[in-house]
Amino acid sequence: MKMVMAVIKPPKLDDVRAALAELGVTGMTISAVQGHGRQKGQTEIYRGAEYDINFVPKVKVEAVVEDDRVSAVVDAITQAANTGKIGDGKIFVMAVEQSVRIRTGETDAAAL
Amino acid sequence: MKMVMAVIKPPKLDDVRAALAELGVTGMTISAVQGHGRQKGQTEIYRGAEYDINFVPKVKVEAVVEDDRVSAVVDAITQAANTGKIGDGKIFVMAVEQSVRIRTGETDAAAL
Amino acid sequence: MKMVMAVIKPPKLDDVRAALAELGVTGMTISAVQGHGRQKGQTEIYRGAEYDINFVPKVKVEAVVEDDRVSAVVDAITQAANTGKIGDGKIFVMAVEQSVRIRTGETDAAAL
Amino acid sequence: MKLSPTWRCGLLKAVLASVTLVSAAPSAFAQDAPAGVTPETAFIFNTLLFLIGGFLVMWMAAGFAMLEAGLVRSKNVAMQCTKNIGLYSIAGLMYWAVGYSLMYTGVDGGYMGTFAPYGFDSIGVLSPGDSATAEQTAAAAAASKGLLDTGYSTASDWFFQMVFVATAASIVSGTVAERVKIWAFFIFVIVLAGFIYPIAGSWKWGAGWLDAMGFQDFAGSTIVHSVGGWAALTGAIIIGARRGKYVNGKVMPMVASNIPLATLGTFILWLGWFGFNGASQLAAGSLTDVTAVSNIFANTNLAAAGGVVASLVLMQIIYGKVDVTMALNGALAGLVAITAEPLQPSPALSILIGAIGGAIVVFTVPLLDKLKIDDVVGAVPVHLFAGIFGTMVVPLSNSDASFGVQLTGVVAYGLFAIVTSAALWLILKFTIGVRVTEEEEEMGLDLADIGVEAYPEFGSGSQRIG
Amino acid sequence: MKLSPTWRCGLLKAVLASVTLVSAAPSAFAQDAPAGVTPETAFIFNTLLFLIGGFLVMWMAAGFAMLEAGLVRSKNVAMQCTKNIGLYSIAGLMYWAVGYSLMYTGVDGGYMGTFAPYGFDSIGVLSPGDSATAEQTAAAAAASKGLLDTGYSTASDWFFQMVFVATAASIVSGTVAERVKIWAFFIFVIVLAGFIYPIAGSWKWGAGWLDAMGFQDFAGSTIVHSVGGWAALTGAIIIGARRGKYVNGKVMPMVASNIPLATLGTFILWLGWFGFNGASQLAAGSLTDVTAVSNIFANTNLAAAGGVVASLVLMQIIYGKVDVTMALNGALAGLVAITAEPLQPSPALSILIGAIGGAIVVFTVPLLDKLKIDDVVGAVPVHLFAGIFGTMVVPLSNSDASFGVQLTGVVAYGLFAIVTSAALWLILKFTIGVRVTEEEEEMGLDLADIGVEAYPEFGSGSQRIG
Amino acid sequence: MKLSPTWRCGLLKAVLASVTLVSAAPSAFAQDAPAGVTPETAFIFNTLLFLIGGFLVMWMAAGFAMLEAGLVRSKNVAMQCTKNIGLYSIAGLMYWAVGYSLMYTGVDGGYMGTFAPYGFDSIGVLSPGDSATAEQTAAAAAASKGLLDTGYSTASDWFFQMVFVATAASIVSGTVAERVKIWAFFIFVIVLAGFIYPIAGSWKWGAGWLDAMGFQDFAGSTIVHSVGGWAALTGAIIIGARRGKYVNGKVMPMVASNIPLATLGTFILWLGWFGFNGASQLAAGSLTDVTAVSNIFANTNLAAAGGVVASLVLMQIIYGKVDVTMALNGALAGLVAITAEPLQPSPALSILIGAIGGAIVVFTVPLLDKLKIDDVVGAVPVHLFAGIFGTMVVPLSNSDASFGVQLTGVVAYGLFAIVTSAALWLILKFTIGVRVTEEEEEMGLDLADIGVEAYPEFGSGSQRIG
Ligand SMILES: Nc1ncnc2c1ncn2[C@@H]1O[C@H](COP(=O)(O)OP(=O)(O)O)[C@@H](O)[C@H]1O
Ligand SMILES: Nc1ncnc2c1ncn2[C@@H]1O[C@H](COP(=O)(O)OP(=O)(O)O)[C@@H](O)[C@H]1O
Ligand SMILES: Nc1ncnc2c1ncn2[C@@H]1O[C@H](COP(=O)(O)OP(=O)(O)O)[C@@H](O)[C@H]1O
Repeated sequence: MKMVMAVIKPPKLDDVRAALAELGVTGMTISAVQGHGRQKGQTEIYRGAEYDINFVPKVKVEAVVEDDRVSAVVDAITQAANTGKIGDGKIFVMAVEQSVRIRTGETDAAAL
Repeated sequence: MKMVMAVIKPPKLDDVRAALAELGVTGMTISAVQGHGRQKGQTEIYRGAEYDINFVPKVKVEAVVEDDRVSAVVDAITQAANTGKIGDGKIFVMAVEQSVRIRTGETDAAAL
Repeated sequence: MKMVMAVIKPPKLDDVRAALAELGVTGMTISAVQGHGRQKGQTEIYRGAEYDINFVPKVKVEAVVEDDRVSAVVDAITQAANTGKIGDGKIFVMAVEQSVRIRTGETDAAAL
Repeated sequence: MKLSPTWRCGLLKAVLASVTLVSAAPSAFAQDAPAGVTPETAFIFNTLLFLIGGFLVMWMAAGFAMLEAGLVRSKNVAMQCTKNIGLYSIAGLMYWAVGYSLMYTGVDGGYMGTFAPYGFDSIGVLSPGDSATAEQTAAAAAASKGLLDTGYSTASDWFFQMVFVATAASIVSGTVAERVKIWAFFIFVIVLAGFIYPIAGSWKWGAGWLDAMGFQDFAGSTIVHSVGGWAALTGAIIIGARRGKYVNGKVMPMVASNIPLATLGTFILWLGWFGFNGASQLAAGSLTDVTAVSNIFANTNLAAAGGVVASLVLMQIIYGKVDVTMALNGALAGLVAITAEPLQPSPALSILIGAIGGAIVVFTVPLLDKLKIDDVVGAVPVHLFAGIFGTMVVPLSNSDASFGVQLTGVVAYGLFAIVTSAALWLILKFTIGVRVTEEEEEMGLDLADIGVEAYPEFGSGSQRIG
Repeated sequence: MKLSPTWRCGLLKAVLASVTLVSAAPSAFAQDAPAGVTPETAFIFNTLLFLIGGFLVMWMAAGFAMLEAGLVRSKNVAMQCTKNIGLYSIAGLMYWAVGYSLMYTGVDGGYMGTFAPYGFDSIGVLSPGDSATAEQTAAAAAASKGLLDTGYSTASDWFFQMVFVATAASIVSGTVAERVKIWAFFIFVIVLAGFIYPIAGSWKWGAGWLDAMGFQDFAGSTIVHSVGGWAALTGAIIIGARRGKYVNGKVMPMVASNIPLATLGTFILWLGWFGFNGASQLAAGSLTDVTAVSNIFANTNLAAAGGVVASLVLMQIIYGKVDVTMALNGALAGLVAITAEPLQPSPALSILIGAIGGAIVVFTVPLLDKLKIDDVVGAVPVHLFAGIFGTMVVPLSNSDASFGVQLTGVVAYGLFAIVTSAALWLILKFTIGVRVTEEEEEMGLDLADIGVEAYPEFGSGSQRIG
Repeated sequence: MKLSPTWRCGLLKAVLASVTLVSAAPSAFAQDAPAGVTPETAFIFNTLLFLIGGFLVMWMAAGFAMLEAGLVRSKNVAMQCTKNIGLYSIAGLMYWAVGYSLMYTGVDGGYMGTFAPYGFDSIGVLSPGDSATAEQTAAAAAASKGLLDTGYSTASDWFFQMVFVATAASIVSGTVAERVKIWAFFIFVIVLAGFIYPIAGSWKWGAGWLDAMGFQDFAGSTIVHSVGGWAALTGAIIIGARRGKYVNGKVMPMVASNIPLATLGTFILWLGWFGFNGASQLAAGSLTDVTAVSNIFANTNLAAAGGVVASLVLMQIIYGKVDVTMALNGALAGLVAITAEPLQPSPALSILIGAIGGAIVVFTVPLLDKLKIDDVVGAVPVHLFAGIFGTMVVPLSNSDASFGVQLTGVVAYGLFAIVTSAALWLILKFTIGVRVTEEEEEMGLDLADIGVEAYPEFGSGSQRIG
């Protein structure tokens, strides 16, 4: 199994979710994160003093999938989250050694 | 070392924390996440228009432990977080290659 | 590539960001987390009843970097986030098998 | 038909009554027309006092809403807002439909009024217009004369009395928050506002048996606050504590979600209390009356200040930290304590009464927790305990009051409120149920029953992403 | 120079006018000096009514600000705060500069007033001081006499009328929230407050053609609320819906970010409405007038309560959950509906009118969504639909009103408001633009135009770390 | 015993004083009984003005609380709420215990009053009841006569003056927020409210030396706002900036945590200011007085509106974005600027004065930052700088004022406030300490000293999970 971790633009979450659903991937965990990269944060002025907002709001999607689905999942996310503008985000894939479904104790593929 | 990453129901966090403490595992990092899976979010109505809340609030627990404690930790979480109802969550185990305690610079097992 | 995941004290984020920038590492993803470890949370009293705040606010920094930069990155974070007081946090390193830049579809090193 | 409350059926009687009831006398200049206040001018002042006092007390509904919305957990905040705007509305409708009559008509030293219909003063009759017939003109003069003798407009009095019943209902909503079913709560309010409170009120303010006995409760430490407090306490016991509040003999704090909101609520209540106590002088059309209103303003403010300072100091001494929610409760307890007699005490005594009210809160909030009585916002210490205290110390400054009679009143109201509200809560419990399911309670009442979260974009429990 | 509004140029006339306009008559005791109210005392009461009513309506500006800040998404909250404090300020300045004259001077049955300069009453003239010359003393006496005949101070009337125009502008800001450009909006407010509203007002309150025809609108269900509502509706259509609101024929709810704030706003508006309706009696210096004010207070409260209960019950029945934002809208719709005639209806009729107002909201909010008209806060159902309804039912209780004339008024105001505001929105659209860019809309107006987030430390969209 | 403030010992004197002080004269009809206002009626109007004005200013305490709670970072919000409700309470108690006497008794052109005891008017004496002896009746008549000559009830005056001192204290709490120790701050308030402010007030309003000299400050631009502002500025310098605010010569913004709360606070203050300025006319019992109050209402509103618009426009021009916190400060600066003379200026001049106030804020907020003076909420620009400006432009509209005397007053108050508050802050610094530890400051004062977080379920810094 692999953990596919994607950092995307928040308004794209719904498209990504839908794209994964089409592949039959419905299990995922989402979190609100802040990104730093080529896309710069804003420079704002508060009461006359400039300040940089160094981070940009992003959404992190983590989905653990079976090995043979990884490339489809990566492609689906790449497509769905793409706006062509800087800051679209990244996808990282990492190995998962073990999975457990807490409710049933099922493991590995059955747990996803 | 392994990273044990569990996605659980928020009200179970305290039980999980206690169960891990009994094993002597006190180091962990927690975050508020949203889950998507078999457990469906709510359908709500706002001002007469239906909408789906696609995600369900969950808590993610990340604990890096030594290899020989992984199965005990996984078991403890499986037990403590179990309600038998859909949406109890998952546990994923990933390999960690290196650990450092920032304060002392200690590494690996000593850093946990 | 490796995922360097650091859990640090929130006020140190800016120093860490700057230290990584000096190394030329500008891609990173940040999230607000809660930590549990040797550093204890507060015991507070609400309306006459004691309660423990078991978790301490922390910031999680995730940066995927090329293998040869890992040790420099780890060192930079260790230095920048250090206050010498308990609760300074940890750094964990994990393997990343694949990286994609969503905007361009570039992969691996080019994607970082 | 205009209700002419028998307990004050004319300016003269009102004036005499006020002499004995609140020791406020008619203008020293009433006989001295050019120097004094004409009856119509006094009528306007009295009516404006009710209207201004009334809108200040109406504003207290917002105060309770904000206080409670600030003190519950965020998953139940929208529900608490709904309950508060709902209860204020329902209380007003019920008090119009039955409460006002039941409280003020035909009590005559007895135990309750009647269901006699009544109406507000007819402008059409008072002012028949240019083309009025002679009969109409005569009727207008007679109606005006009658109204002038009453001393204030009926609707202004109704408005002022109505907002009081909403206060009693608000007290309940705070205590039983985060687990009571919304419609069960609303039914409770219907009965409380339509029957329980008006009957209780009739005993004293409707010139019922306790009034005849000489019981003193200027603006309602007992009649409004304790009655509401008993209903809340009974509810808390019958409904039970929130799940997870008392675990293995330990109190698990469920902390307030929004402190500035609770602070705002307290300031709103404090402001409203000037209307609550000040306009309970019931007249402003003479030098003496308006001076009395002024003294009440000053004493009310001093008592609240005493409550705040007492609780701040005690918290610092006992716990080493100044829990702001206790300071807020302290202000309110000071206000409740002075409400039974805000006119007669000296400023120093007012401060002391308020300060003891504040101390009561600091000591009894943890006590309730020890008894596993889950009062979410501290309404029982604030409204019931400080209300009883305030009622019992009236004799210190008001020579018309006696401890024995005050105790009689406190006990009588206690029994009545406990019995009626326990019966009502129990009926609700065994019919439609008073408590949400475990699952709903865990999910939060906002998602379960309102369908809308209070803060959908903030926080862990309710964070929405994307 | 003091403006002596020709429409009420003396106490006598005012009194006569009030007989016909609002069926409130002079004191029955006016001839009977010691029993009655002296003209100067009446002057003070009338002026205080305007001032107290005025500060209550001014407070409604805060109510709209909180309601709207609570109902928009958190990324646009600081913008909504800015728009509200800005519009209140701009409306006041414009109403001072042109609006007041345009509404009240020289309308004479026509279609608008003039740009005649005017000033507040000069204290220096009224009170020339100790060392006044004989001429000055004579001038003071004459000025005082003239003012006394008017019956109230000019500035108090100006203040009271000024806060009404701010209300009309606030209605617009809620509907077009989250996408309108700030300066385009402010320009709209300049024209609305300086010209559109005053001209509309002149038709009735300035004694223009609709007044001559017998159109009845006591406190402005049509003149204030519908005019504001039409301007809002026109804006919503011309500016278009928020991106992502209507997708593939589906409504995508964009949920309120802060329910207790919206609740607070509603309570503020409810409180302010006592000033809005009550002080629209325009006089408090007689038994009849102050009794009328009292009846208005009671009816206003009952209508709002009816609106809340109706929407709560309907939501429970139709949807199974009691969406609190509908209950808040229901309160406001009840208030708007009773505003056209808060004096004459019986309490029961007031409750009914308010309840139908609440029902209108429940049914028309989804309707607008079906038409893809994106009204962020529900201002069109509340102010326009309930306003029309309230205006049309005036004849039920006011025999001076006829359905035909009421309909004429509703249609005339509708046409005027639609045409003028459509023209204005279109001019803005094709010049400076009315709508922010897609990128700004997505980022949120707070970061794009204000530079400050409303809640920088909370929530997903705006969370700042470290 | 009733305090008969020597500075206004009878209606006659009051009336004469008002002629010269504020150019408001007695009723033109005082001699003309049926047309005029009887002394008792005037007494009631005056007293009501104090009570209504007083509750509006009391409400400003909530305004400051919300403004400051909104402008600090979320980890210090509960602390800011605690400080505000605490300071309002402490200020009231101290002003009762010593301040009122020190400000108003026996100043006689000098530098401070006395510690003479005083009491509110005794209702028991005024109204001895039915069974009064002849002596009691005579005493009542005499007391009533005496009170009537004073023109208002003592407690109403006390109440109105008391809420002013709370305003001065609130100004300080905002500037020194997020780092001052709570008990050190409270001790500062004790001295400020009990001694510094009353002594300052006695110079002018207590008929002290500056009053004798002809210094003009209608409602306290200098006496309340600048004195508070100097105390705040001195505190900011002595306590030092928040850690991390000025780093390597760069200003690091610490942004407001809750914009709608700050907006609400500003609207509350704006509303309260009608009481602050309007009731500072000190009388409403004549045509002239109530007309003056009306003019003050209008001018006050116009000045605030001018302040908002000026700061919005300037921000747009200078920075390209309309920082809402500057618009809020702009409203307040407009209000402070008009406070020194809200009666005499024409509406246009009022707008101009307010607008310059708003401009002052836009330019001096960054200036303070350049000087590394850390004023968390902008209270120094708003209250001190705009207050000085407002005081200095009084001669533009008030011919009794001269620039020289105004400058004397400004300088005298500045020196007095700087010296006394610097001494006090320094004593506190070297005894109990004025500043929390670095660790507490980083953790936030809420967790460190209050034990309760303001928003425990929201946000990064304070997020609680599970
Ligand atoms: N090396 C990295 N490790 C972790 N997260 C990264 C890394 N690089 C970028 N990110 C995340 O991806 C987001 C987008 O990256 P950015 O460089 O701004 O644009 P793009 O994806 O178009 O190249 C960042 O905001 C950050 O959250
Ligand atoms: N494949 C997955 N990858 C990552 N997280 C997952 C995955 N599947 C489920 N989850 C997480 O686990 C939670 C519970 O899963 P769900 O399918 O709803 O119930 P159950 O665990 O009972 O099968 C989800 O809400 C989600 O946060
Ligand atoms: N085994 C672990 N797995 C994951 N996170 C950990 C682990 N141990 C510690 N942490 C994180 O590091 C933080 C600091 O650890 P702590 O033991 O308190 O102090 P120190 O780093 O000084 O030893 C914790 O709050 C937690 O977030």
